[in-house]
Formats: sequence, structure tokens, C-alpha cells
Amino acid sequence: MINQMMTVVQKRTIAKDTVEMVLQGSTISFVEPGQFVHIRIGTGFSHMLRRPISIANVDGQEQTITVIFKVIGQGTEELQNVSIGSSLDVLLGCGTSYPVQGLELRRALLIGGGIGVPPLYYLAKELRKKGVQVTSILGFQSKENVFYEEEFKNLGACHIVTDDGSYGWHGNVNTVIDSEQIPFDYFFSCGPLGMLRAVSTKLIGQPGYISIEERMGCGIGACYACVVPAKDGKGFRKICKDGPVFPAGEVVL
Amino acid sequence: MINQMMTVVQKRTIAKDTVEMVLQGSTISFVEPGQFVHIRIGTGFSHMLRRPISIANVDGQEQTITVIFKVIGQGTEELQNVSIGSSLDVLLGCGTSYPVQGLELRRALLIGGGIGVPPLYYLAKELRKKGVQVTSILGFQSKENVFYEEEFKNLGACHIVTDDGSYGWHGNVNTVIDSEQIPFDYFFSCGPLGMLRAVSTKLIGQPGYISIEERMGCGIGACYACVVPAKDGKGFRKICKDGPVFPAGEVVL
Amino acid sequence: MIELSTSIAGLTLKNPVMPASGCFGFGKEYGQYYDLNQLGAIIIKAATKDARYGNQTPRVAETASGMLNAIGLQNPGVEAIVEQELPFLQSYETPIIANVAGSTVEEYVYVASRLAKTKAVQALELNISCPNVKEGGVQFGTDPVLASNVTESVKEVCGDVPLFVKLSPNVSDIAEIAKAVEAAGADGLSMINTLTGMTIHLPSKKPLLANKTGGLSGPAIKPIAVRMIYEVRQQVTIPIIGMGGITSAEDVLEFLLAGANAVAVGTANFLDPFVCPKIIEALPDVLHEFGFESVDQAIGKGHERGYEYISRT
Amino acid sequence: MIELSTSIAGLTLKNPVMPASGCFGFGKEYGQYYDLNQLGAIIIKAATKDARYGNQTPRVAETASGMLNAIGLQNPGVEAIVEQELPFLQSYETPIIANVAGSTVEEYVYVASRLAKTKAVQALELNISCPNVKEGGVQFGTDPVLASNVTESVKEVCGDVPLFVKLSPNVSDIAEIAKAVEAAGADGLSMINTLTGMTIHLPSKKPLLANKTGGLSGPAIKPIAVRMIYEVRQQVTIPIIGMGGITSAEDVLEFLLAGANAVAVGTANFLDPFVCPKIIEALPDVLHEFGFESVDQAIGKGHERGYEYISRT
Ligand SMILES: Cc1cc2nc3c(=O)[nH]c(=O)nc-3n(C[C@H](O)[C@H](O)[C@H](O)COP(=O)(O)OP(=O)(O)OC[C@H]3O[C@@H](n4cnc5c(N)ncnc54)[C@H](O)[C@@H]3O)c2cc1C
Ligand SMILES: Cc1cc2nc3c(=O)[nH]c(=O)nc-3n(C[C@H](O)[C@H](O)[C@H](O)COP(=O)(O)OP(=O)(O)OC[C@H]3O[C@@H](n4cnc5c(N)ncnc54)[C@H](O)[C@@H]3O)c2cc1C
Ligand SMILES: Cc1cc2nc3c(=O)[nH]c(=O)nc-3n(C[C@H](O)[C@H](O)[C@H](O)COP(=O)(O)O)c2cc1C
Ligand SMILES: Cc1cc2nc3c(=O)[nH]c(=O)nc-3n(C[C@H](O)[C@H](O)[C@H](O)COP(=O)(O)O)c2cc1C
Ligand code: FES
Ligand code: FES
Repeated sequence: MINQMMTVVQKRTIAKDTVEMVLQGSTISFVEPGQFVHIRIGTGFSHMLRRPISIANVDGQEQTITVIFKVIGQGTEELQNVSIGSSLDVLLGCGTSYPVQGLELRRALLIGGGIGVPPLYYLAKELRKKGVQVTSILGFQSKENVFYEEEFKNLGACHIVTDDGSYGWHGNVNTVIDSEQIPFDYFFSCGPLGMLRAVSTKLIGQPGYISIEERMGCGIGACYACVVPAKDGKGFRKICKDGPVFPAGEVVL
Repeated sequence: MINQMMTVVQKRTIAKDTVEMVLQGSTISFVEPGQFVHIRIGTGFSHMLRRPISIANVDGQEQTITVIFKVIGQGTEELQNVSIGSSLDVLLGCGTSYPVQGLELRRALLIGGGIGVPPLYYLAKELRKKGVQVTSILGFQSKENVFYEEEFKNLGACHIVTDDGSYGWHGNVNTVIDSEQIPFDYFFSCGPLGMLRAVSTKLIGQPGYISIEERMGCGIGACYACVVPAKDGKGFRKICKDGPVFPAGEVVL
Repeated sequence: MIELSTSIAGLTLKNPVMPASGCFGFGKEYGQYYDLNQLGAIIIKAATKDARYGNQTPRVAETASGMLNAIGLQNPGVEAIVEQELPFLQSYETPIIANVAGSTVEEYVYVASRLAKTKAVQALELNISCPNVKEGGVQFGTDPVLASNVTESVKEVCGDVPLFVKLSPNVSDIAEIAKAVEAAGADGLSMINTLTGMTIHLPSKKPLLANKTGGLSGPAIKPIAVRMIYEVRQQVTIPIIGMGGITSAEDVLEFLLAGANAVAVGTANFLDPFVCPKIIEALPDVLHEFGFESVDQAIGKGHERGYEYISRT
Repeated sequence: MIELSTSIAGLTLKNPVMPASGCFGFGKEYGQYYDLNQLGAIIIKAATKDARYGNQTPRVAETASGMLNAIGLQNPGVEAIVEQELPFLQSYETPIIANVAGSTVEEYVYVASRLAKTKAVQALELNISCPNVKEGGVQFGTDPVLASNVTESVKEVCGDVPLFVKLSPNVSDIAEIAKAVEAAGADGLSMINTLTGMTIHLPSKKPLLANKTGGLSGPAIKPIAVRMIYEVRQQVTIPIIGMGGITSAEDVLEFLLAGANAVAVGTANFLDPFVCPKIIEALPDVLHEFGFESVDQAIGKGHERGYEYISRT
């Protein structure tokens, strides 16, 4: 983690209440897929807690990272109003990453839901760089929430599924898993807890990684705000430091 | 009092830590000399109390008012950083005014100190409009704090006095009063408490008006934050509503 | 149509929002800026037996998301209030709740009985929680026995006029005080008053307020207010007027969910003199957004198994 | 040269600024980002006899200029702390203050005696004020008799290691508790812990924290902390580690003026992980600006006639 002032260089709405923002900094090359930024919102004491947002893309050339966030409350509301050219105080490169380099694999299945989709994009790109074949299943509430379909399609097969069937498949990510029987060596999943539970149950025993969320304090492992029980029944993990990426089956969902 | 969003149309530093700011609104013509604006600083809960600032000038044509303030703390610091073009939430036309229309007078003596000088400028202009002869004595800490000398000179004789003698007279406003023996029908004074006490003692028995300050809550007379005891020993006055302008001798300084 | 009206201790309010005591004077000033008939009720500034000048100035200071005040119960005395202040408010339909202060049980009784006798006042709010006066005030509010005694004595002289007791948050166990005053006959509770605080002025190296300490109010204390109301709601059945840091219709809903039956807005009036009518205007949409069709539906819904509000009225 | 060093209860600190318990873990994480030798001391996370998982999540919530937490004293147990956590911190020169928690007097005594026996810990901070656990914790901190008993029992097993008792602000009279623990042998006080609060999540209509209530910290509570320290300073002579909403060197000076001998910074670490070294760096200039040449000169200077600090050490 490094603390950096980053400049907002681009900002656009890519789906309903969903903003893509590009931030430029000075040292970004160490950032890996699955990690997040812990962003300070506002100045003074207007927000006493930073907001964790996944890193959706990294451009080493331009020294930029991309984040994609949904406006759901005051913090993300203010974040979307930060104007281009202003700077944001971020803790960059927090948490663990999907172990792209350490894994032996040919075929990856990426399963994302809603605002769990963004980190999978950077992951997909890094996997492709390694020559891994990537298939993605991306679940959204409704047609208007869908984003990054083209971007994922450019990297491999991509199935969109919506809760209300207004776009792509009708149902949830498991609907697609069931029907398509996509072969994979590892799966990688990020999304709401309900989805992660369903996916983990469905793919139990298969090797994979999941990424989870919790309300955070420090974002660096010091305050014990963001714990999740470990599967062994005794221990626990800190999502901000031991996670947000965990091997499937390591923590209790 | 009316609550109005006013646009910052001009801003410049006119002396050490002293900022002149011009605000444009839609209804300003009712404002009288001696009144103040109660300005909201920042957004959200960054400042829970508004800041009272005197009205230093009014331009009915342009629909603007001018305020002059010294940067002494967080509120005035933030105020000076408000950029041209942004708007400020103000309560406009608070408090009582110097009774220019109601008075019979030919010669006025204006005695101002530091940030007590600004309201006297609007007063001087209104007095001149009525044909009153205006002499001003303006006290400042030091040369670098002096402002609006030219502006006052354009309206009549103007004596500048500094505590350290670095500009104009050396001493305080009373030094000038003593030496010059300026004849007047009414005096009008605004400045720090110490100065007001000294002036009131010196000019005791002479007709005049003084304007005083106190930390404020509501700014409209509802909270009793800004009281000052009345001379009669029993009553009191609210500075934000019964003042800030009082007939000399009405309140205990 | 979202139903805003509700009733507390027999008093019907057209909506649950009222200005808090001490932040609205006797209504005259705000009455110049908007129609006070929009308000659910008005709680007026504290009344004591005789006129009080209050503390020296400075009396207010700004803090992070809050403010300190040490007005010291300045008021013209109950007689002057009845004669000079109430007639103006009586020209509105809005119920008036009079805040009763004192240094002794006798003084509380005197003031309450004088106010209860007038037809002008629809309820009393017994202020046993003012932290800004040397005698009386808060000590009645921090000791359950004293709180109970003064409530009982005052209740005797209230006649038909419902009595709300205003609780201090500067206590180890607020539910204990709440239960004591309920048992002593209070018709309702007002909570919370301010928390005692201080700020030191660095240049002078002295406490900024002339009184040294003052009462902390504003959004900073909202979580404490919500917690106390939630806690008290589970232990008493009389209605609660909730307050402490309310600035928006969302805040009002939060207080209703915690178990308040109505709410008061204090400090926020200073930031925005029109905040009360604005909140009232926004309230129907906020209630609707979160699935309520009336204020009454929301009261106490933040409690597990739904809090059962047993109205005495 | 502005002298930053000071001493509390026999402990020499190179400066008066330390991270507060629970906001800095056991130092490892922050140790990755800056040199912990810059700190005046380090107060580590609470230790209990056995490992504790703590409360369910969510455990934190944001409030106006503050936050709520209900961690619930999660820690690996005193044995694991001594064996796995302290060695890292011992590699620094900075004094370590261990926060001692428990549900019974026996547990407090056990934990304190285990920690006092190691050479790794320079002082103990007895946490009788945690509002986030069902048993123990805060009830010891709200009753002067219980507070006195647990202090006395723990003091017996501390040997040479000075004992600070951490006070709860959720009380009617904090000076009473302070005097009781001073009489029981405490070498110093830590104040304040968090104020109990709650926030309700409107969409779910339930308290946001899984534990329902949590402890309020951050700038919102600073005026309460300053007031309590000022009040206690006039009634006890043992040193005080002040905390509650500190975010800047100016805040540190305000606490010193109120009578704190050193300060701890909690919540501000989350907003800015480098806040402690930044405050330490800014402190000399701030002291100088307001006319002090040392930390010691400023202590208690906010009191009338100058507060006379009588060191026991
Ligand atoms: C590791 C991680 C990665 C994330 N990545 C993304 C992302 O790429 N895009 C995106 O849109 N969102 C992401 N989130 C969720 C995002 O942090 C929240 O939506 C955001 O903090 C909400 O802030 P708010 O002020 O708008 O909402 P409010 O509900 O008003 O927030 C109030 C508080 O709750 C916290 N909070 C609320 N929801 C969450 C949540 N789901 N997780 C953690 N804290 C929460 C906030 O941080 C804040 O402290 C991520 C969360 C985590 C933990
Ligand atoms: C009727 C009136 C007219 C004024 N006119 C002017 C003017 O024309 N130009 C000018 O520079 N200043 C004027 N002042 C003083 C001005 O209000 C303060 O300097 C300003 O509020 C300081 O705010 P701050 O946040 O920068 O300072 P801080 O000291 O950080 O302020 C903290 C708090 O103290 C209050 N406060 C501090 N000093 C004063 C003071 N002297 N009077 C009232 N409140 C104070 C602030 O409003 C705020 O609530 C006037 C004050 C009053 C009452
Ligand atoms: C300036 C001021 C004056 C107050 N005067 C009184 C009073 O006279 N009687 C009383 O019971 N409460 C008084 N209060 C307390 C408020 O009624 C209210 O309980 C408290 O401020 C919390 O609400 P808020 O956060 O919305 O301000 C006063 C508060 C303020 C800020
Ligand atoms: C997340 C969090 C965890 C805390 N854990 C502890 C703890 O374990 N023991 C303790 O005595 N105090 C604990 N506290 C209280 C702090 O040490 C401190 O007393 C309080 O937060 C006030 O200081 P602040 O406003 O600077 O945060 C905790 C506070 C926070 C915010
Ligand atoms: S947020 Fe502090 S430990 Fe994870
Ligand atoms: S500031 Fe409220 S009465 Fe003057």
C-alpha cells in the first residue's frame, strides 16, 4: 500500500448509477488484479472513513488506474461529483490479489455480479497476457445496469445474465453455469454475498478464488473491522489485508 | 433578512490577510449601512455556525454587495478560498442600521478600527448622498493592515492612525480625536471592544452610534447567544437583532 | 397520500416536526420568515420564575459537526412570557409546548403551574437537564430520585396539560431515569438535551465559553441520541419527542424507527432558518421511499420483532 | 529547540503522541509505512485471557465527524500476544502500553499479571470502559466501587509496571470514578473511551451495526473529551493520557492545556495512516506559535491560576 494523491483524468457514466473513473498517479505499476484503493472522500471531517473500491484496470504507460463504482450513498455520490483535474487522496494497492503469476492454468472462468464485475476485468486482461483462455459470466439486476460487455467480449466468451431477463440470460450466474457447463481449471468470482454463496456451493471442490466485501475502518489490517470467520472454525481473516481475495473454501460466507 | 444564494463576482486582497469580496444577488436594495450578512461556510456540517460579516458597500445597479473581512480562523480562511463564480448561502440584511435617514445632521465623525472599518464605508457614502460632511479616523495595527484610505478620502477628510506609527498618525483613534478636535453633530464608531470603550469614554455625552460584535448562533434574534447588557442595569440587547448598531450609551461595553 | 399527523400524550400534531427549545426563541423571529402553522408544534425557550440574564458571553462555539452553547437559561421570567410572548404564538393553530426550568422543586412547580393555567400552552416540557446553570437543572436529571420527585410535584399542578420530561444524556443509565419519571407520572419524554463539553481557545489558553463548559448539540451527537431513544423505548411506554442532531427528513425517519413519536430540531435552525418547513416538505417522500404510508407506521420499527407502542392516550 | 519529551508515571516519552488502543493493532501494519520509533509510545489492542472473535460484522459505521465501532475486543488472547505480537514491537525503542480487558476481576488480574511479567511492556492500560461487550468492560467503568476494586486487584500484580486506568465517558460524574481509581492506586488515567451510540440503516430499518450499538469516536466527541479531562484534572493529581477526536497538533495542545500529560490518537489513523508522525512533526511549531518552549510548559495551562501538576514520580 502507498498513500498517493491521484488526479481524476477521466470520468463517465457507463450504466445506471455506475461511474467509470480514471485516476493518474506516480507509482502504480505494483498494483495487481483483485487489489483495491481506499479513497478519502471530501475534506476535513466530512467523511471519517475512506471508501474501498476495486481496481478495474491499470495502464502502466499512462500511470493510471481505472475504478468503476456504483452510486449508492453519500460517499459514492460525492465521489462521482469530483471534477476532472482535481486530486483524490488514495491508499493504493490495498489487500491481496488473484495469484495470476503463481497459478498453472489454461482456462479460467470469471463469475462477477454487479459491482463485483470491475476487478475481474483487470484480472481477465492479466490472464489473457499469460495466454489463459477466459470465459466470463456477468450478472446484473437489469439491462440498464449492464456495463463492460464489449470489454469482456474482447478477451473471450462473455455471458450476460440479468435478474429480470431484460438483457442476455434470464436468471442468475448459476443459471449460466448450469446450462453451459463451461470447462475451467480455476474459477474467479466477485460479487454480492448471496451470489458468492451460491457460486461456492455450486462449484464446491473446484479450485478457485473469491473476493468479498465488508465495511472497513483502516483498510490496512489494523482495526479488526472487516473480519470474516475462517472455515477451520477457529481462526478468522481480515478482508482488507488477508483478502479481499481468498481461495475458495477458506472463509465462511 | 432574506436568505439568498449570492454569486462571488470579485475577490481581491486589499491589505494583510484582508479580503474584499463582491457578492451578486437578486434582491439587495433594502440593505442599509451597519447591517451584516450571516454567511454559511462550506457545505454539509463542515461549519455548523454561520459567520457574521458587515456590509461594506452596496451597488443597487449591479445588485451587488461588498464585504471586507480579515482571515483570522478556519471560517474566514475557507471564505477567502471560495472561487469567483461560486455561490454562497447568505442571510442578507441582518441587524439594525445606522439611522441615516432619521437623523438631522451636517457633520459626521466616523471612527473605525481594523475590521470595524468596512461598515463605515457604506455609511460614509450614504451620508454624503444626504449632503453630510464626513470626517473619518481609521485605526489599524500597522501600515500593512491599512485599507480603503483612498475610498474614504474621496468622501471627506480621512485620518489614518497606526498602533506602531508605521503609517499616518502614531497611536490610536483617540490620539487623533484629542489633537484634531474635529467638530461633529454625530459620531459613528465600529471596531474592537477596547477601541469602542475608549471612544465612548472620550466622547461621553455626545450623540453617536456604535456597532459591536459578539459570537453568534442564529443571527436573527432567536437564540440569545449574542446579548449585551443594557445600560439601565436590568435589560439586555441582542446584538444580531437589536444591534449591531446601538445609540452610544445604550449598552454596557 | 402519506399521513404525517400523529398524536403524543393526547396532543394531535399535524406532523411530527417541531423546533427544539432554546433554538427558536418564542417564535417571533422565525415567524417573520415563514408561516408557523406549517410546524407540528413549537417548543419555546425555557421559562424560569424570575427573569434571568444568563451567562456571560461568548456563549456559543463551533465544534466538529456540532456546537457548544452556554446561554444559561436567559429568559424574561414566566410572567413576562405569558403576557408578552405567548399572545403572538396563540395567533397560530400550532400547539405550543413550554419548556419549564428552575433551580428548586418549588420554582419548577411555580413555573409549571403558572403556564398550565394559561390556555395558551398545550403541553409542558420539564427541563431537568440544562447543563449550563450552576444550580438545579442537570442535577435533577442525573439522579433518578430527584428526577422522580420533581416530576411528581410538577405533575400535580399540571391539570389537563400533558407533561413531557426532558432527559439529560450526561448519565450512566438513561433508561433508569426514564423509568423513574414515567413511574412518577410523566406523560412523555423529550430526549436528548445537550452533552456537556468544552473547547479551549488556543490564543488565550482559556476555555472559549465564558461559562467554560457548554452543551454540545448538532449532528455530532446524533448517534448518542438515537442509541438513548432506542434504549429507553424498550423500557418505557410513554411517547418520546426525539432530538439531537436532526437536519433532514431521513434523520427524522431514523428517530422514528428508534422509537421517537415526534421530533424536535435545534441547532440545524442556525445553519438554515428554513430547515423545519423543508424537513416537513421532504418527509412524505422519504417515508414513502422506505415503505411507510404514515408517520405512525414507522414509529419503533427499528426494533427487533417490531416495537409495540402502547399509547396511553 | 522545543522540548517535546515528557514523562508520565515514571515513563519517559520522547514526545507526548501515541496511537490509541484498538486503532493501531499490534503495530505491524503501520510499521510497514513509517518508523515506529517516531512515536512517543504505542498503545496496543486490548488483550483478554483467551482468544476472542469479537462481534459480528458490520462492525463500523460512519457518523457526522465521527464513527461507531463495535469490534468486541477481538484479539488472539494474552499468551499469543506476548509470544507472537510483542517481539516485533520490542525491536523498537518506543515504549509499549498494553491494553488489558476482561469480563471478571479475575480475568483482568490474570491478563495484567501475564503482561506485567514480560519485559516487553512498559505500562498497562486497564480498559474498564469498553462499551462493545456484553459482560465486564463498561460496567466496571461506570460504578466507582467496582472501578476501585478492579484497579486495586490489578495494581497488586503489576509490580513496577505503571497502571493507567482507561475511563468511560458514559457516566454521570467522571471525576468521581477518577478519584476512586486514583485512591485505589492507579498511576495514571487514560480518557476518554468511546461514547455509546447507534445508527439505524434506513433501507433495512435495523441498527446498522450487527452489535446494534457501538462506540462513538472521532472529532465529534472532542469537546466532551476536553471537558472531562479539564474536570478530572482539577480533582486528581496522577497523569492523564488524553484522547478523543485528536487529528492535529493544535488538538494536542488543546488537550495539554486541559490537563492531559500525553495524548493518544485513534480514529484519525483511519483517515490518514500517517497522522501520528505528521502531528509529531507539526507539534514544535504549534507549541512555539502559542508561546510554549516545551510540552511540559503547556500541561494544564488552560486552568485558571494555572493548574499545579503534582507529579508522583
Ligand atoms: C474490497 C472492496 C472492494 C469494493 N469494490 C467496489 C467497486 O469496485 N465498485 C463499487 O461500486 N463498490 C465497491 N465496493 C463497495 C463500496 O465500498 C461501497 O459501495 C461504498 O463504500 C459505499 O459508500 P457510500 O458512502 O456511497 O455508501 P453508504 O452506504 O452511505 O456508506 C456508508 C459507509 O458504509 C461503507 N460501505 C457501504 N457499503 C459497503 C460495502 N458494500 N462494502 C464496504 N463498505 C461499505 C462505506 O465505506 C461507508 O463507510 C467495494 C468494497 C470492498 C470492501
Ligand atoms: C455584526 C458583526 C459584523 C462583523 N463584521 C466583520 C467584517 O466586516 N469583517 C471582518 O473581518 N469580520 C467581521 N466580524 C467578525 C467575524 O464574524 C469573525 O472574524 C469571523 O466570524 C471569524 O470566523 P473564523 O471562522 O475565521 O474564526 P474562528 O475564530 O475560527 O471562528 C470560530 C467561531 O467564532 C466566531 N467568531 C470569531 N470571532 C468573532 C467575532 N469577532 N465576532 C463574531 N463571531 C466571531 C465565528 O463566527 C465562529 O463561530 C463581524 C462580526 C459581527 C458580529
Ligand atoms: C442555543 C441553544 C439553546 C438551548 N436552550 C435550551 C433550553 O432553553 N431548554 C432546553 O430544554 N433545551 C435547550 N437547548 C437544547 C435543545 O433544545 C436540544 O435538546 C439540543 O440542542 C439537541 O438538539 P439539536 O442537536 O437538534 O440542537 C438549547 C440548545 C441550543 C443549541
Ligand atoms: C476501531 C476502534 C477500536 C478500538 N478498540 C479499543 C480497544 O481495544 N481498547 C480500548 O481501550 N479502546 C479502544 N478504542 C477506543 C480508542 O482507543 C479511543 O479511546 C477512542 O476511539 C477515542 O479516541 P479517537 O476519537 O481518537 O478515536 C477503539 C476505538 C476504535 C475506533
Ligand atoms: S478495515 Fe481495519 S482491519 Fe480491515
Ligand atoms: S445570534 Fe442568536 S440571538 Fe443573536
